[in-house]
Amino acid sequence: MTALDMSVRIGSLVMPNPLMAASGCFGYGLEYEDVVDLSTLGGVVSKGLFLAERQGHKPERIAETPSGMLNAIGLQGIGVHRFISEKLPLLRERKARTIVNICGTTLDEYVEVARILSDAEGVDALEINISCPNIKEGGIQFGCSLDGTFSVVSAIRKVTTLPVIPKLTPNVTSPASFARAAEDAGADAISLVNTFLAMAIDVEQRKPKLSNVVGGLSGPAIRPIAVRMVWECRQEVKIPIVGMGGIMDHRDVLEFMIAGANAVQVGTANFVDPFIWAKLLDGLTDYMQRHQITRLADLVGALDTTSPAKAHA
Amino acid sequence: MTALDMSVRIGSLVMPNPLMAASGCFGYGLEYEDVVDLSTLGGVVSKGLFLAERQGHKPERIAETPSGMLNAIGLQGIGVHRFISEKLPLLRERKARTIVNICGTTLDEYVEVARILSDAEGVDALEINISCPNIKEGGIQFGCSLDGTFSVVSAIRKVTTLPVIPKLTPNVTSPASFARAAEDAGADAISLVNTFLAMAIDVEQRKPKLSNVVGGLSGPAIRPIAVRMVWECRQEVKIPIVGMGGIMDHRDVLEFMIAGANAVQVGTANFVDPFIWAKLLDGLTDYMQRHQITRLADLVGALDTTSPAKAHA
Amino acid sequence: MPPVDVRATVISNVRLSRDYNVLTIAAPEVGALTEPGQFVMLKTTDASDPMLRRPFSVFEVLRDDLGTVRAISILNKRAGRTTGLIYGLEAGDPVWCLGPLGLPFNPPSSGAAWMVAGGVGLAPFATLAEALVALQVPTTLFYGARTADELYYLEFFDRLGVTLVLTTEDGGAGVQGRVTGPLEESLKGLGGPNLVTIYACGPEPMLAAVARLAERYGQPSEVSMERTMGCGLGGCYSCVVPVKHADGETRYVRSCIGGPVFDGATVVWE
Amino acid sequence: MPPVDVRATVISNVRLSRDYNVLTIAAPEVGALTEPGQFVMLKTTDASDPMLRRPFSVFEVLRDDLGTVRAISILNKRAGRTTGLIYGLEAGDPVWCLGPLGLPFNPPSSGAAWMVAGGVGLAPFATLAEALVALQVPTTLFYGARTADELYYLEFFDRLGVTLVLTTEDGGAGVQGRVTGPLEESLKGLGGPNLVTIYACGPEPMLAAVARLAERYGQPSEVSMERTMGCGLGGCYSCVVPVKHADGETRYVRSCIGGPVFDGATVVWE
Ligand SMILES: Cc1cc2nc3c(=O)[nH]c(=O)nc-3n(C[C@H](O)[C@H](O)[C@H](O)COP(=O)(O)OP(=O)(O)OC[C@H]3O[C@@H](n4cnc5c(N)ncnc54)[C@H](O)[C@@H]3O)c2cc1C
Ligand SMILES: Cc1cc2nc3c(=O)[nH]c(=O)nc-3n(C[C@H](O)[C@H](O)[C@H](O)COP(=O)(O)OP(=O)(O)OC[C@H]3O[C@@H](n4cnc5c(N)ncnc54)[C@H](O)[C@@H]3O)c2cc1C
Ligand SMILES: Cc1cc2nc3c(=O)[nH]c(=O)nc-3n(C[C@H](O)[C@H](O)[C@H](O)COP(=O)(O)O)c2cc1C
Ligand SMILES: Cc1cc2nc3c(=O)[nH]c(=O)nc-3n(C[C@H](O)[C@H](O)[C@H](O)COP(=O)(O)O)c2cc1C
Ligand code: FES
Ligand code: FES
Repeated sequence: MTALDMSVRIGSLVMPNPLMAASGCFGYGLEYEDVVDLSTLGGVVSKGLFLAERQGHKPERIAETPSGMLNAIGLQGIGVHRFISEKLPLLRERKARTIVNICGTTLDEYVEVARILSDAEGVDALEINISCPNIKEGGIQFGCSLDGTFSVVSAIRKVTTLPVIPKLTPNVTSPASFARAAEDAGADAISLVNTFLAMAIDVEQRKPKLSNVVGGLSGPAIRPIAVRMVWECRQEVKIPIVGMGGIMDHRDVLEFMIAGANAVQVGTANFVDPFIWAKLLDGLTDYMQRHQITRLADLVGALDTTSPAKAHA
Repeated sequence: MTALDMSVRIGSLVMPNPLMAASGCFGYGLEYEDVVDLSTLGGVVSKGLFLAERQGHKPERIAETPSGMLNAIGLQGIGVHRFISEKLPLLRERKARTIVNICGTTLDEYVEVARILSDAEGVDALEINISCPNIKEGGIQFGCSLDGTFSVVSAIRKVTTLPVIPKLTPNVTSPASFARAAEDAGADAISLVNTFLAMAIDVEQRKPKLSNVVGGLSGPAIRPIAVRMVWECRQEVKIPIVGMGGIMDHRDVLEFMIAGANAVQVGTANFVDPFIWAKLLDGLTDYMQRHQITRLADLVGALDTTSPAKAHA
Repeated sequence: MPPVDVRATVISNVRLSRDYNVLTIAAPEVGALTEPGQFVMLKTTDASDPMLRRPFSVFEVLRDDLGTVRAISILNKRAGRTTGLIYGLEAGDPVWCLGPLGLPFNPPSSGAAWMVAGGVGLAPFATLAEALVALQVPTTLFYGARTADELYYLEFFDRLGVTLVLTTEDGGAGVQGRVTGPLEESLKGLGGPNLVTIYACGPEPMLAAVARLAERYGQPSEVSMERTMGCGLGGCYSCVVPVKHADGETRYVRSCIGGPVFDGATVVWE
Repeated sequence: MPPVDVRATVISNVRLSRDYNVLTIAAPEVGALTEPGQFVMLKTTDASDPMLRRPFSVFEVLRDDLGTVRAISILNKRAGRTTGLIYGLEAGDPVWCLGPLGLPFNPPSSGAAWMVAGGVGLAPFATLAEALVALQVPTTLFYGARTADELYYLEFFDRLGVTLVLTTEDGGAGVQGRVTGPLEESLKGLGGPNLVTIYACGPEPMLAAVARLAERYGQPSEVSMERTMGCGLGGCYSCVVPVKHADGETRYVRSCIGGPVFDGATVVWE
């Protein structure tokens, strides 16, 4: 059997496989070094970072919902400087491809954080979080406006040669139009989806389950919507798409890729099973062998819409 | 114990309880007369009706997803004339409060269908479906534009004295702005949410699971998003809100009401358990007794956001 | 009769092969009402993943010595999630069972009955055979499977006095090939039209072939159609079959309430 | 040591009352690595509803006659969905068990050990008591519950030589009232600071009271905090506890990796 090629390229970032750990779901990566060899992942996306340290929201910060979970962590984080001094050297040692998820409350903060990270050694790409639904100042005002998206991405584009990957919100009428704005602004790829703005109520106490009242819905519940958005964006832009939302096994990875994603991120599933990574790789390998596919990239956008799948084949 | 009052009023429509069968999930009501006394429901919302008969999409029309399902039925239906002659008399006999879900491909068709139904005997309210994600001509062009929503609702308002309840789509950035447009146009209430545009792929066959490629996601998966939208709309409008999306038990009914819904609809859950109605009523009764609530309406919008619920009380 | 919903307990689960099993559940309320060809909607969990019920023919209605219905059984074939879960059930596990649902087979309009089963399509024929035998209708079962191992319950039908015509794709038992082969041979041998009523259940290409053969040889046929079903009660419109109506128009009919048994001559095969 | 994930089989499930049960599962790989105070993340289904695992202290590490670890047990109290499912498990059912996780209790820094348990907060103390007894540390268990029926495993601790001080809210056994009552009495009787190490597990108000008492009487304390946990490995930041740091600042610390055991003097009680 010929060697199986699962590689993905996003600008200067070359990954051996399309499996990335999603931001906010994998700490700073190092938390997981005991359970998975970080170098075997396509990439590790850090928790969202502002310029300064942040404490985040009070508990309760998560709540489980049917096939999903709400979170309103509020971007607790160590800030970009401590990240560079404390985490980056260790991530380099472990040969992790490190994508930093960056946040800002102002355009200037985004640019500043991007600039600082571009000067640091060991950052492989920047994911621009303009889509966190949980904090008012978390860039969502950029992510929900086409002009805002365009201006953040083009401002960051000017100060870095790193791959720039804006992460889009699903909480808009047409994510594809945001994909277009991002591509026009010079993005190397787009990530989607961030979480869906949602809430849950404890009816006995008549209070919200989250201290922040609303939070972001992730997990398999959202997968069918996320896949649809990836598919729509695939028709709209040419740049790579990093798809995510509820991936729980290798079939879900393939679903996103066939819909049009070049790479994927796994978030919530990692909580359920931190040993998922090897299983995903095995599943992809098996699929490629069974279907005699040597380049996984050939599957990207390969959906055949001429007829539906046979239900009872 | 004092008598428990669960009644809800929407214009001239008075319902003994807030539990309505959601459109498209209960046939024309009569399919269920063997399993539930239709007069015990708050109301029965008919399957979406155009002026003429429609065949709908080819199978596959549904696909299951985690805690949810996709549907692209394509509004198969008997048309408004056959509905009036074949179904309405029987619904009247069974003392069902009948809300007709109406569709149109043009503004004129909506108005025409509304006018015809207003002249028929036994229609208690009109639910205006401007949010079906499954057919291109299904009014979603009205439901995704504030002007479109305003003009459909005000045009129908002019030709009927029946309660007018536009049904909003969740596939927009701000459902609350559509709620406002509907209220401004003279709606008596709003229904939300219709299904989320979504898709699923059979990765072995690399084909969509639905013949229509995309479909609408319903079921408990969407509930946290739907509750959030009801809560946002409650801040925006004064008219009654009919909330729905993934209600599976009486706690979910209460969740929607506490978020701001005056009544609710149950769709997908009815497929899982057609005997759900008595269980919902029992659950509400028990809750009211335990919490010493005599008027269920007092719970509407009663969410206390000053602090989150205690997780481990 | 209105259907009932029972939280039934698994009495036994006999695995016939790596894919097939017979699940017996204590749902006498359902069994007592069931007519041959009707189905139930099953669910193995009250959680929401998996969420929807799945349709299954009632395979056996099991009675005690006094004739009182005690249980029903399901002939299950693993195809996906719920059928996989059903395969794995153990005695004592709960199963949610809604039924009976759908239109049953009609009594034969002619002197003899031929049942045609492909694979798990055997399921509705155990109860139908009993009913036909009780009516003293001479009954034949044409039964095809991939291999000899996958031909089940032969003794059951034999004991009832049903004539068995078996086929396997690999020739391991009976005639090699598809079940429609011997069926056509037998049809050829008939003296004229309307002599046998043909009942068929199995994969759709088989049903289409059987219905066409029946038409060609002038015999009435009833086919039990398999469709993805969301509700089983006519609520969702997921399960439609295109049916030619008396006015010449083809319309989609919900197979859960307008079927699953259809007049083979009216189905529009795709 | 890195945690492991085991699809373990239920060996037994002993229901102690309408709400409490002891679940024994064949997860020797986890048990062999566990230190007192560590926890596991459990799940009873591989479906996605319910989806997330839930944290449980390892109650017992069970060995065979040769001392080889064969199983672990969990003292479970029904509080919601997963704890309800765990209560209902039967022998043979699967449980997904990830662990051991978190920081264990530290050995006592003083001559004696006092364990303070409220309700299901007893869970981490079976293994801790064994370790303390092995270290020949004089050990007392202050144990409070609502009623006498809900005081479990007294014989187990008795047999180990642990001194028992019991309280019940209704006075049905031991001292009537909260467990902090006799604890304070005993603290008053101590000759000076740093004579006992206090270990506490139970509802947060109890932990806060114990930590304050320990501080007032100059004794070190370790508290095991209960938080909603999404992952158990530091990935999600759901489980934070506000902790006063050496620099005087209060920061949120993830209790799954920076706890669940904390120095009682550093926790900022809300
Ligand atoms: C009236 C009736 C009676 C029946 N009686 C029996 C019986 O007695 N015994 C029996 O074993 N079966 C019977 N069936 C078939 C049975 O209902 C199906 O096999 C079952 O629903 C499959 O459910 P599942 O959850 O196991 O599979 P699923 O996970 O739902 O999928 C089954 C297979 O179909 C594919 N699939 C499912 N949905 C789609 C889709 N939308 N698009 C593409 N592929 C899809 C899956 O990939 C998989 O291969 C009957 C069906 C009907 C309608
Ligand atoms: C380190 C550690 C060790 C533990 N050890 C044990 C042990 O040994 N034995 C034991 O029985 N328990 C133990 N627990 C507690 C146990 O983890 C919880 O009881 C369990 O997670 C509850 O899960 P559930 O699915 O049953 O309940 P859920 O359905 O998740 O809910 C539990 C209760 O809390 C409420 N609730 C849940 N989330 C929220 C929220 N966000 N807002 C408001 N209310 C909420 C629910 O309404 C319900 O009353 C431990 C916890 C920790 C952190
Ligand atoms: C607990 C939690 C924290 C998250 N934090 C971030 C974050 O800091 N930055 C970000 O861009 N996305 C964040 N996300 C969103 C995820 O990266 C991902 O987009 C989303 O969860 C959907 O993927 P999933 O369903 O696989 O989890 C977070 C998600 C969760 C569940
Ligand atoms: C099979 C199916 C058919 C539907 N048909 C209609 C329809 O004709 N008109 C309409 O307004 N909504 C229709 N809906 C949407 C439901 O009325 C409801 O808004 C949605 O399913 C969310 O509620 P649920 O999660 O309780 O099902 C349909 C939903 C399903 C699942
Ligand atoms: S299965 Fe729902 S209408 Fe037939
Ligand atoms: S439980 Fe996820 S960080 Fe602690």
